[in-house]
Amino acid sequence: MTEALDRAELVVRTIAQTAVDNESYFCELDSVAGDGDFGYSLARGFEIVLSDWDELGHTDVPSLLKKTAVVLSKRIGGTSGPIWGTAFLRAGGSLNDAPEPTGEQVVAAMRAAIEGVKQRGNADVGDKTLLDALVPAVDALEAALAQGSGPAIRAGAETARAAAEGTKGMLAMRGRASYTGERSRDSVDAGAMGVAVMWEAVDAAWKE
Amino acid sequence: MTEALDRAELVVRTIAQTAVDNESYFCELDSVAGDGDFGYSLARGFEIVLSDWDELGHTDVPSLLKKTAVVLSKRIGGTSGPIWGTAFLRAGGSLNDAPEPTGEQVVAAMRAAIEGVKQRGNADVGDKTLLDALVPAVDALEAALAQGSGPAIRAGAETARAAAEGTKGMLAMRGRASYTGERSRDSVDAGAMGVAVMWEAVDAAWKE
Amino acid sequence: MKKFVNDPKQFVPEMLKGIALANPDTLKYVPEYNLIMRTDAPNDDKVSIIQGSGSGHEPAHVMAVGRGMLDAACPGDVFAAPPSDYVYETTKLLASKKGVLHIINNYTGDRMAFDMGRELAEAEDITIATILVDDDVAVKDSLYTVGRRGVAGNFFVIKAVGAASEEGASLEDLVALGNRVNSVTRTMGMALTSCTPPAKGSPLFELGDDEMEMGVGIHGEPGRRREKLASANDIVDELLDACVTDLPYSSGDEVALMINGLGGTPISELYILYGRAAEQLASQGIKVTRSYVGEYCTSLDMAGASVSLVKLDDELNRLFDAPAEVAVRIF
Amino acid sequence: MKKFVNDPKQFVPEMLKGIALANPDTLKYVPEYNLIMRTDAPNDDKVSIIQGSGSGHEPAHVMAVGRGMLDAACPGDVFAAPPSDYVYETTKLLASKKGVLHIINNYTGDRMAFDMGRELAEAEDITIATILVDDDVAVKDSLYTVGRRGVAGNFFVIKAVGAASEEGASLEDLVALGNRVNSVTRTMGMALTSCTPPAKGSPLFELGDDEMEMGVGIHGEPGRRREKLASANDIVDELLDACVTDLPYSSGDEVALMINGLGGTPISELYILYGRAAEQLASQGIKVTRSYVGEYCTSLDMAGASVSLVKLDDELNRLFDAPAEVAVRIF
Ligand SMILES: Nc1ncnc2c1ncn2[C@@H]1O[C@H](COP(=O)(O)OP(=O)(O)O)[C@@H](O)[C@H]1O
Ligand SMILES: Nc1ncnc2c1ncn2[C@@H]1O[C@H](COP(=O)(O)OP(=O)(O)O)[C@@H](O)[C@H]1O
Ligand SMILES: [Mg+2]
Ligand SMILES: [Mg+2]
Ligand SMILES: [Mg+2]
Ligand SMILES: [Mg+2]
Repeated sequence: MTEALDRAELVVRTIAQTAVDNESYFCELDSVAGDGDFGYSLARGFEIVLSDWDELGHTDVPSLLKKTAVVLSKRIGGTSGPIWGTAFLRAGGSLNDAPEPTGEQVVAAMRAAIEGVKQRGNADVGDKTLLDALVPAVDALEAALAQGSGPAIRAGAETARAAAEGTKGMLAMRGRASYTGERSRDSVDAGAMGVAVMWEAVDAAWKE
Repeated sequence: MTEALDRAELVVRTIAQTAVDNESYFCELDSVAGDGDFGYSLARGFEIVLSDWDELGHTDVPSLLKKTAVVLSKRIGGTSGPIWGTAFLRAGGSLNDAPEPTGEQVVAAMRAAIEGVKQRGNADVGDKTLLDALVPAVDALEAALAQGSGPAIRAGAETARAAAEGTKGMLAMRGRASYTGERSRDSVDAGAMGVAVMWEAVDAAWKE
Repeated sequence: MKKFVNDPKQFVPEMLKGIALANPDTLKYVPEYNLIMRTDAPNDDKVSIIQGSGSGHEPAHVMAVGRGMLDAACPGDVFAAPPSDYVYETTKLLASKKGVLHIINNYTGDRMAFDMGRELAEAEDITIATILVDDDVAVKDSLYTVGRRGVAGNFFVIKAVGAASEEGASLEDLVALGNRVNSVTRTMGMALTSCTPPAKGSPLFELGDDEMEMGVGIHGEPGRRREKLASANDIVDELLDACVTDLPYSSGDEVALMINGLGGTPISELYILYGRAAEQLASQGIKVTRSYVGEYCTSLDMAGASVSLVKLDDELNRLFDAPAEVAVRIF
Repeated sequence: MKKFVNDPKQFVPEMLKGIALANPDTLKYVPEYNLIMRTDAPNDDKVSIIQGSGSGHEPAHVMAVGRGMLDAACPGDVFAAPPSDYVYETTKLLASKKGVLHIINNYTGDRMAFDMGRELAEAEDITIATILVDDDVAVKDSLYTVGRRGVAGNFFVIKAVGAASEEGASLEDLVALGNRVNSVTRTMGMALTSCTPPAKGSPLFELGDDEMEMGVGIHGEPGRRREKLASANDIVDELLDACVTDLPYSSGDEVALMINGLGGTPISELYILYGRAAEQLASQGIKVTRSYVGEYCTSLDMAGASVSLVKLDDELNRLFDAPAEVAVRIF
């Protein structure tokens, strides 16, 4: 097994385990202005990623990401299925020619994921979605790449957390929360906080 | 107006006013093992007794009681309509030939009412119904008649209260409370307590 | 109290007005006697069928008025039998040469109101017969009560005699038929929550978050036993078993199965109960050939359900198949 | 949580199994894709009509499958759009030479799932068209949202295109018809209580005893405004007014009026709302010629209601009159 695949597996597994472990917390976040199922939906998809782990084509990084995408879009309903499925699919596709990606290529893969999410959901930064944590976190990761993978991931995690908390006060323009109008300002976005928690878990699990 | 009619009016009005004033208390009593509508049902009938007071045929005691009976059985639903309507009707009928009743005749009228209730509801003393307050109270009234109307009514009121409280612990054999089986023992019977409260009100209003 | 209500005292009249407004061609509301009747009743070629009882059980019984079902319903206030006077007036309005049939759920108040109303109406030469429905197996020891209660199974009695009355059956035949349906029908119910009568404004009884009441009637009165909340499967197994063993129903029988919601339980949950009940019956060789899942006889907003079984035969199948036009419109 | 539930994760599959068991001749449950379909579908002489969306809205949409209505429904989990894969598989199973029609309530998750499912199915040469339902006037400022939501009015779209599809209408004509029904339909809803998703086990939001939410959707999400609890009349006046002034409906119009219960509200209360709404419309010269009172599109056990209006014409009257055989059995 290559070191790249090893690390990709660590990241995917950590994300999946975090989704399963935080099922009720993520549901609570989605209850304030949404319909309370964000954690449930994610957990139903990612628990299959864990249980079917051995069948996820661990030949190289792109195929691992794409197989994960298929599980997610097959098994997650709601808004999150298409969004998260698209993100993993685009990231995997972007690495087709880079099975041993450099830091720059990882950043490019994450930008591809972001573009996919924007298209799929017709959303952008500022609409109060997970993009509001993911986009600044990837920027921070990129800016810190020169310091090595560990510090770069830590920078992403810290930015994601701050950005997720900053969604409180924003007006939701997409998803169910948008129907509550001004009242949506009172809470953080569930998806954004989900991204922050996952990123922190990856940071904690990472070994340079 | 005769003194007898005067006093009958006082009794009927006091009973009616007590039913209206205790609507929610009587409902609460009926909620424990019954369906919570005893106070509501009584109040809907007796409030018409009060509002239509002038039309109740105040020519003599029997016609006052019988007209009251008609209002009650026309307007009260549930078990209480037939029970209370029958009681007033039989009491009135028993006084047909005694428009100026003696104490003995009043007792006879109340016994006629009791017989009517027993027939109508196929119930008897010991079944945990209003009979368990009414029957001993009439006995006490009769026993104290020699002391004059005031003390006799007071004796009836005191007995009714004690008997009503004594229904706690009894097993309900009639009415909705009977369906709860052994659990019916935990509460006093709503109808019995209603009789006691009314009797006390009459006692308080009575002037010898 | 979380209810759509204006004046609690007008709860029933306003509801009846709404029902009549929604069905102007077929139903008439008579405010004086708080009744709903078919616009084309009475009909001297058909026995008139009347059901009364407290309100709060909707669609029973005011929404069961229509061709092939009831000719009129005279509800009382919430959970209170109608005053006997209303029974009398309803019977007079519906008087038919073929007679009038009173269908009564076996509760003290209802029986007394109908007894008195019948007496008054018979004095005016109206021919009246009575069917008492008492399908509730929760009432075990009928020595200590007025006997079993009439609950959701009552719909099967109405449906059968309603259909037969449209075919011109005599009053006598209808009584025999109704009693026969009642004799092969069993029901048992339970509550997950209490209910809130509009006039009371608060729940009739308190039930802990992890408790349930087994063997409730339909008037919000508590049941026979309070128990720890159980799974859907365990609950329906107990309700079903109480019905099956009571008649008893046995292998080879064809039955109608009704899962009746008590007012606050969504239909999704009722189908979960249905699925389990159907499988359990199949495993005992009892064949469900007719199913009824929904709200038939409720207790206001109570969360809970009852299970009813009816043993079928050719005549009952024919009558249950006959058209019924009632005020519960679907697409 | 006071619910009939075994394993919350099995809530939807167990419900679907129950529905199919209760309607063995007409409905089939396909567990692999969580779908309910007509046993006689697909039919190459008829466009196949599919509706998906989250569960928890029953009878929408799984109990609206049947002749004259939907050919299949592919529900997701409670309040979650189906995974796109299920949309794809359902579309393949229902593929007809005349094409497949997707009816989507306008929610982000549903749109994305159907977009992806449609792409996958079109790659296999299935002809597909889409109708978006967005009847909810509570969503005022569609600039800041994905647009109006699709709620209870969706039943009228299904009923009309379902009836027309039985007559052999083309896919193109059905799309035009469905869009036309949607364009003359308006709905506004409100909640007296929150609802409790089985997997969450507690209410989605807290609402004080004297509060209500105006302008809720059907997923238990809060509405636009929280207000002091009002009388039945005041509530229905506001809901109705929001609908009437939006299209607007005006004097001389003939309309269908639907009072839809959200799951925990008894039908007695819905008729109180109906009576008031019918009178208010009459006073404005708007004529109610069709009425629908009951549960059509719910939010689990939420107490609350929505009001829908549809402007009628001869074609719609004919289509709404056509028979519909759905899994909501009454007597
Ligand atoms: N149009 C969109 N584009 C991208 N992300 C979105 C969009 N709409 C919602 N989201 C994200 O999805 C999260 C909610 O996910 P989920 O609960 O699965 O959706 P729902 O229940 O609304 O279908 C939100 O907190 C937000 O971060
Ligand atoms: N068969 C009966 N005979 C006499 N009194 C009865 C009988 N059944 C019930 N009662 C009395 O009526 C009271 C309940 O009255 P009410 O609430 O109006 O009746 P329900 O709601 O059961 O129809 C009981 O507390 C009891 O005192
Ligand atoms: Mg959500
Ligand atoms: Mg009572
Ligand atoms: Mg009562
Ligand atoms: Mg959702």
